[in-house]
Amino acid sequence: MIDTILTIALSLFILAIILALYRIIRGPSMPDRVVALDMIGVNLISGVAVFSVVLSTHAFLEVILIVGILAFISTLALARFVERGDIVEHKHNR
Amino acid sequence: MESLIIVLVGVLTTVAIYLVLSKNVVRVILGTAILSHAVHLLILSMGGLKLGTVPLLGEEAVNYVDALPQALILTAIVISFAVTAFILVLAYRAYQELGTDNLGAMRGSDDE
Amino acid sequence: MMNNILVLPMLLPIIVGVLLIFLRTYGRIQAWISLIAMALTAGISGYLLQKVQTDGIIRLDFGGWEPPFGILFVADSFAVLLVLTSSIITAICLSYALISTSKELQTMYFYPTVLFLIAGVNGSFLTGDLFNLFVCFEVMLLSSYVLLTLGNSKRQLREAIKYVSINIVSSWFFLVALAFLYGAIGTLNMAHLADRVAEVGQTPLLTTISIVFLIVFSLKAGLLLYFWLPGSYSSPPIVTSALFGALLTKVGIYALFRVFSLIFHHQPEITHTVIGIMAALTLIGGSLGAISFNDLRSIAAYNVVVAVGFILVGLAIATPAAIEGSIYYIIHDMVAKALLFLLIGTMITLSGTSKMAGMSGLMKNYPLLGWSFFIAMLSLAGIPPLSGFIGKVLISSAAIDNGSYVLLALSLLSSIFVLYSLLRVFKNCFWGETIVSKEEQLPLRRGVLIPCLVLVGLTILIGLGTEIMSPYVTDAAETLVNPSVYIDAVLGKIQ
Amino acid sequence: MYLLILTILIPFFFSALIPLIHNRVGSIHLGWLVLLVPLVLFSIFTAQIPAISNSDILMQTVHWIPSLGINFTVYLDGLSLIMALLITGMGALVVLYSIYYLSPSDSFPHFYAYLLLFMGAMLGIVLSDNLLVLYVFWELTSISSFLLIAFWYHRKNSRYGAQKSLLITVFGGFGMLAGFLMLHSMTGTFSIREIIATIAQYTDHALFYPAMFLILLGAFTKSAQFPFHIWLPDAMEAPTPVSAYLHSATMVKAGIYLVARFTPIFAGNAAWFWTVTLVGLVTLFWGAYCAVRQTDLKALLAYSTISQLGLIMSLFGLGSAALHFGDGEQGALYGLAIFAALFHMVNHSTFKGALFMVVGIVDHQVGTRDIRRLGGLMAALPITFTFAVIGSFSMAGLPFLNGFLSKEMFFTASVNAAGLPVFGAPTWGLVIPIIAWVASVFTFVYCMIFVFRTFFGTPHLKKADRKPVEPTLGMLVSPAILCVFIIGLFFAPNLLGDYLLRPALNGILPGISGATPHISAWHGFNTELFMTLGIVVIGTVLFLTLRSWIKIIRLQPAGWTFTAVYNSFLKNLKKASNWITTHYMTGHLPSYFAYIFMFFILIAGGTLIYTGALSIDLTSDSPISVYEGLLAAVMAIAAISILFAKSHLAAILLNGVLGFSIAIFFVLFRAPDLALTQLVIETVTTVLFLLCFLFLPEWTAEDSSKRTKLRNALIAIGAGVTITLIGLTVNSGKLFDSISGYFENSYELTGGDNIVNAILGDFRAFDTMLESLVLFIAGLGVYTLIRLKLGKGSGKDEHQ
Amino acid sequence: MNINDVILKTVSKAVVLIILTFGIYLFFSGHNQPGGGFIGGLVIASAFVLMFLSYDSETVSEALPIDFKKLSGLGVLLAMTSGIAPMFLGGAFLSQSFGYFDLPIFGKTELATVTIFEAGIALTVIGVVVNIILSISEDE
Amino acid sequence: MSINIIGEYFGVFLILIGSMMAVISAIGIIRLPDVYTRSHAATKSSTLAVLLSLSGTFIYFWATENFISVRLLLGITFVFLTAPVSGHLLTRAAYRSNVKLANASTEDALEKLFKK
Repeated sequence: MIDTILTIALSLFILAIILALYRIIRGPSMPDRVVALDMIGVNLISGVAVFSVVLSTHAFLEVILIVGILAFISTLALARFVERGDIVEHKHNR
Repeated sequence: MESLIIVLVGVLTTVAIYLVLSKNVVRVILGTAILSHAVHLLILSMGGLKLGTVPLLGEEAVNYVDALPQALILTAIVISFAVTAFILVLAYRAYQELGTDNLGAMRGSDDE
Repeated sequence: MMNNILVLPMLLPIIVGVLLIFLRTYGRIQAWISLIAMALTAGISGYLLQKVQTDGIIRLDFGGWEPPFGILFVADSFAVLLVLTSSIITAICLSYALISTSKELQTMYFYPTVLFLIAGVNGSFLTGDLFNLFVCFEVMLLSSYVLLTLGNSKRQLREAIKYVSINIVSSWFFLVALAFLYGAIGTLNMAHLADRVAEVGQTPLLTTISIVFLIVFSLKAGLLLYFWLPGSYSSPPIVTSALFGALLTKVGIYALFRVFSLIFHHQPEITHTVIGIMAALTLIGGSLGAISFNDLRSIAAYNVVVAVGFILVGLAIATPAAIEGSIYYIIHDMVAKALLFLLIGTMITLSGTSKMAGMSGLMKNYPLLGWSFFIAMLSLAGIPPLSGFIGKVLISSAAIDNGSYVLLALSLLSSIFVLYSLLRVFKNCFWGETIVSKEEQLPLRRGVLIPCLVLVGLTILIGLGTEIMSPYVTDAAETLVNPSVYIDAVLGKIQ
Repeated sequence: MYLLILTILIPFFFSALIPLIHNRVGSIHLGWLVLLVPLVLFSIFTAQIPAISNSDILMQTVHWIPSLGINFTVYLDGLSLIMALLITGMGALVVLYSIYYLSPSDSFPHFYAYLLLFMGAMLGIVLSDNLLVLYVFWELTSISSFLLIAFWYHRKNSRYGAQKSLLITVFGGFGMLAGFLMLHSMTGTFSIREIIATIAQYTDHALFYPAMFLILLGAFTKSAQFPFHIWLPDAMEAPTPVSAYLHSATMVKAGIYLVARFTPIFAGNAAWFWTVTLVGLVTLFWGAYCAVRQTDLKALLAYSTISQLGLIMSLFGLGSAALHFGDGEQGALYGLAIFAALFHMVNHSTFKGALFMVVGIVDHQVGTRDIRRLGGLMAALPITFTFAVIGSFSMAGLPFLNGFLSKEMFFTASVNAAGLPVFGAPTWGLVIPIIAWVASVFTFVYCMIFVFRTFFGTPHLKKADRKPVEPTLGMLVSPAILCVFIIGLFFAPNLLGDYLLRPALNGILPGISGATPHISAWHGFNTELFMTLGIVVIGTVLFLTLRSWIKIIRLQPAGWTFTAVYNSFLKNLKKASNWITTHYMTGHLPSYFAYIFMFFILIAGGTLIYTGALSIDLTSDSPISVYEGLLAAVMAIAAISILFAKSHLAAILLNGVLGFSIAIFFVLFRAPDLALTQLVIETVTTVLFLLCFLFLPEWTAEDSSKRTKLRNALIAIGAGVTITLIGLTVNSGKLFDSISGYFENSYELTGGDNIVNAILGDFRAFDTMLESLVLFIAGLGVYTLIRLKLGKGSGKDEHQ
Repeated sequence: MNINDVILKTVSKAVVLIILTFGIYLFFSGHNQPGGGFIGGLVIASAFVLMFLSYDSETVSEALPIDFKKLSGLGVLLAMTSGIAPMFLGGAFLSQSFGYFDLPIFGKTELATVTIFEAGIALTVIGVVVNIILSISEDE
Repeated sequence: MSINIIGEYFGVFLILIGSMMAVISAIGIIRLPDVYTRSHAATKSSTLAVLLSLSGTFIYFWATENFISVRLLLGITFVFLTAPVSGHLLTRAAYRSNVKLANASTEDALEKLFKK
């Protein structure tokens, strides 16, 4: 029972990823794609969490946090890129 | 599962090689990045998949998955990162100096 | 654990290289330190060579982990001979760099990178673990990427993109082959692999995997798949070219010899035939390339290709005499190629162009340079009694014994092409009317020729003193031909 | 006592000494000093004559590479001795002559160093018993000849001639090396003596004939035999003493020597007989024919040398029949040809040496060697004229000169050959005397041209040319000595025959004792005499009518010479190889990749199918869950979408999706460490891509043609399929268990619970260490790439 | 055009702190849990990356006046020293050892020389990643 | 039914809800007309989905193994801390890179502020 639910949940998360992937592929604008990537990252967090439950292991809990951190960093970088192309500013008050 | 992954590796390889064969430097670099993704999966699948638990002894299982490929992949990942970083910078420096990112324009004609 | 000395040919350059990072602004001090380090390395290798003669194959298990579980260095005569030669060559090239390299390069980590390069090369020769070989290759390759681009001229950047891309793909092939091999055999230690392959008798699948390895190492060695070679060898600063020409392809060649004599030697009718065909095509391609250009560096680069084909003929034949010949030839080629590149570099510096048309009559103003080139030319063409002769004789002789007449004919003809290609250079650049008068000539920087003369001395010495080398080379060839010696030394089986 | 070895080493030693001492000695005295070397050596060899003529043999060995059977074994028998005497004797005369010939502006030290180098090498050839050592010296003579031809290397023709001679002789040398190695392969030894002793067992060996032909190739190229003769005329760019010494008296005889030396090994069969004879005869004819139409005296002599070498060569071919018959009357009869060959070899050295020196004097004193401008020098140069007459008439085979004797013996041999009962000679044998006779007519004609065109008639000198006077006495000494020999040998030929030629003959035909050759000038009115008379008559007629028919010969178009073939071969070779090379080495990376992957598909896929390795078995697979399948689909879709991405940012995003998905696969396959690393690396890589995109242009759609795209797609699919198939096959049949079971004891062994980390930090810590080094180097590389910007404005950095 | 990044900068400070803590945790937990020198180093490096993204390279360089090339060099040296040290104690190159000690506060604790090795690796990774990003972003 | 089993089921239930939320927000990201509205779906409902599934996981582990995972809590905090920021930055980036509003939008409130 629990296993079935978890499998369904995992599949749903992946389904969500696929849907977001569609948005990444289609665009049309760059921010659309970044939004979708951000969403994939968020869904990955959930997915890994659920998979930890499936395997009942704690080994992947670090991964959850890492995905969170990195999704944030990459979204930030991408947003910067979309906004002005230069993702790391050279000097302040330029 | 292993077979599925190997087929997936094949698909990734195909895509990557198609990219590598293109004229645009960035496409080539992207292709090499995907190639390394593919080979990491391949190494992992060659060690056998899902035959045991996570290779942490704290898990106290009878049977662990093959840890050696994992260690190898880790090394390979880091190396491919180093190389990717280098070639990326190389590509943009080459663009700065040569004014093109098209490999067709990088043939070089030093000798008659 | 006295065997710890075994790691030094790799470790010493690394440590010194990293330390030099902290001395960045002191160009000359860096040069001297790295020179001393390489001299030390050469000395250690010489000691090792002697030790291998007396004690047999030495191995060092890193971290004390017994093979096949840990990584280990294995020193047999073949590996140590190559380590010794490459260390000496590097030292000589560094002494050339001491005089010729510009300040900018010196402060831009030229010396550390060279040291890392040689560390990778030595590591590749010594390692007894296939995955570690991959990692050593990467150390070497990354350094070569850096060296190739050091200077950032347009040509360098352009060629570097090709070189790096192709090498990334070849490294990828390496990983693919490793994955397959690990999947099939379940181990990474070369001796253990050899043992296991011998146990199942090299199934067709293993032969297929060995072919993938063949592609990998051919890409590195420039065997048939040498597309990256001419461009990249002819664009960086001359010392770099010399190091590349002398060392880089040799590592791939070493790997081919090691893998196809130790692990995959049970199906020679497939693997060695393929190697033979590739070697033949390489000889043809290299020969044609060598005579088709008027650019000195291109000529030299294609000469590298010819040598690769020549050496691999020995592996394709794979009799003890052939292997022995190849080993002689590898050593000879390291010396002679370094010499050739250094001389050509000097010529280019003196005349300001790399085209033959821009040079004439250099003999009059720089006789020593001219004679060095003359000897290098004869040596490369395998004219006796210089160093190239004995290898050529042994390989040809083995080809006859083996009935490989096509390979025999090609390798002898390729020597003619080599001779012709360099003769054109000698004829046009050194002879002829001297364009530049005695007063206008560029002075040869003091000491520039000393490294070249040392190499000239070496090539003569190797030719005349073959007997001194012979026990080492014979031992190396015997170990390659009888892989059980190596396997037993590593896995410690009772014979 | 290593006297013989010393005789070889002394010239080398002095040669090396010259650069060191020449500043102290001065150019003029250098020659006298050098003259000592051949003189001393000559007397040493002369001292050996009594012993050798008693069939003694001297042999000494120094070890060089004993482990490979390559030893420096020196061996002096009759054949070697006669050669050694020629080398040192002629050497002494040439050195003496050159002292006066060279002008002060020439570089004496170079000249003498090369000359001594050559002398040593030549002695090495004739004295070596070991094939490889012989080969070493063989190549050394080529090199010293190369250097001497290009002595005046600022002249274009000198460089051209030097290159030509080196290429051809080294080419032949490599062939010869292969032949030597085949001999070694057959007999297992490099020693000529041992090979001669055992060769009888190997005559049926498959390598016997290839080895023979290859060694003959070496001999023919060195001795300028047809069609390899083309280098010799161009070698005349060398200073005349060199031409006299190397290119007529000694070096070109190395090939003759080789044939003589290998006669006991290979001769006695039809192949050897006909090859050597015919090549010799054709060369004899062709050389004489070409000599007639030369206008340069030296070129005339060069072709005459070719022709004479052909004569000697053909005599060795004819004489080889003796070995077929072995000991006995017939053997002795045909063996005479070899005796004649040896005799003519000596004679040729004397008269050709003299003639070259004459040309040298003419050139030196007048300033030109062009027949069309010379003439009437008899009055101005009476002594030189005398030498010329003696030399030429000897060459033409006129009586009272040594050339007559050997020419007669040559005719005898050719007539004998016509009656040879074996080797198909009954049918074809008549060809031999006919060619010999026709060639001799031409020989007569050019000898006459040499004498009469130079010394009779009226000169057509230009103002620039010097007024001819006799040279200094020193220059006349050497040709005078040679002329004494020319005449002396006619009257006392058997002195030479008994003490030198017969021992040499015994060396060549060891088994044939019946031959007791005796040279005599008068044999009665036999065929040979009538042949000679015919030559004189017809030759005189031809010479007198020269002007009318020479034009016809000269009509031969310039492009129809073998030299033109050689030139166009080299030119087209370069063109063709340039065409080929630039067509596949395009510098176009995509093409290179295409080659590499096609090669991979071909060879790896080929092996997979050819060896029948392909077998796919899915039974041992672990089960697939729905979400795993979906994730794989995500990856496949993302990957394929990258191909169609319109902007590089979109492509990077999709690559990011791939990276994240792989991380999830790592999670699914129980690899947390990998997942963590992959995630971080993926992010950092993406950031790097973004950083670099600032500097890179937006990518445009591929501008490749449809065909290229299709080709690329096929290659990509092919490579992907090959990888997949091999992977599936590996997966289907694991041969061994992995060694990784051992690592599960990591807690006991390393104190770590995390196996992967234990492997990385302990079991395989070395990999990890190097990998951090790789990363470090990459960091340095990125830094230098960005910081080092020499490129702008400093073009010299391109090269240095 | 000045962009107001107050929100980002404020959040970043907190987030960077979290990441650094987490990175150090990962580094030390590597022996028994997922983590280790590489991952720890990478995570710490990604904290730097975040700083670069939220602030600018000059501000960060001023706040952290470290030559990251030398840092990475130090890392390689440290890793190698931990390998060389056993050579002088009669062990093989790269021999690691571990032991259990009763420390006052932590109780029974495992100490392993491999930690030094891993620290070297971590330093290298941090140095290189930051160095690469700094080099590129400072390019004119 | 012990409290553990209830907790277990509760956790799994939360996960299921979370997964549904994820799918719904994914549908939103596909169906909604422009980047600004899609961003709503991505940041708001997705964050909720994560919250639900992470809490579910947390509760599941708590219930079955009595294991309180600090890392999960940290993860939840982290997501909540960063999701709004990244959403904010993204939409701002979108606006400033001149991504058009959907045709259905009635008003661009920032127009006057930015277009100077």
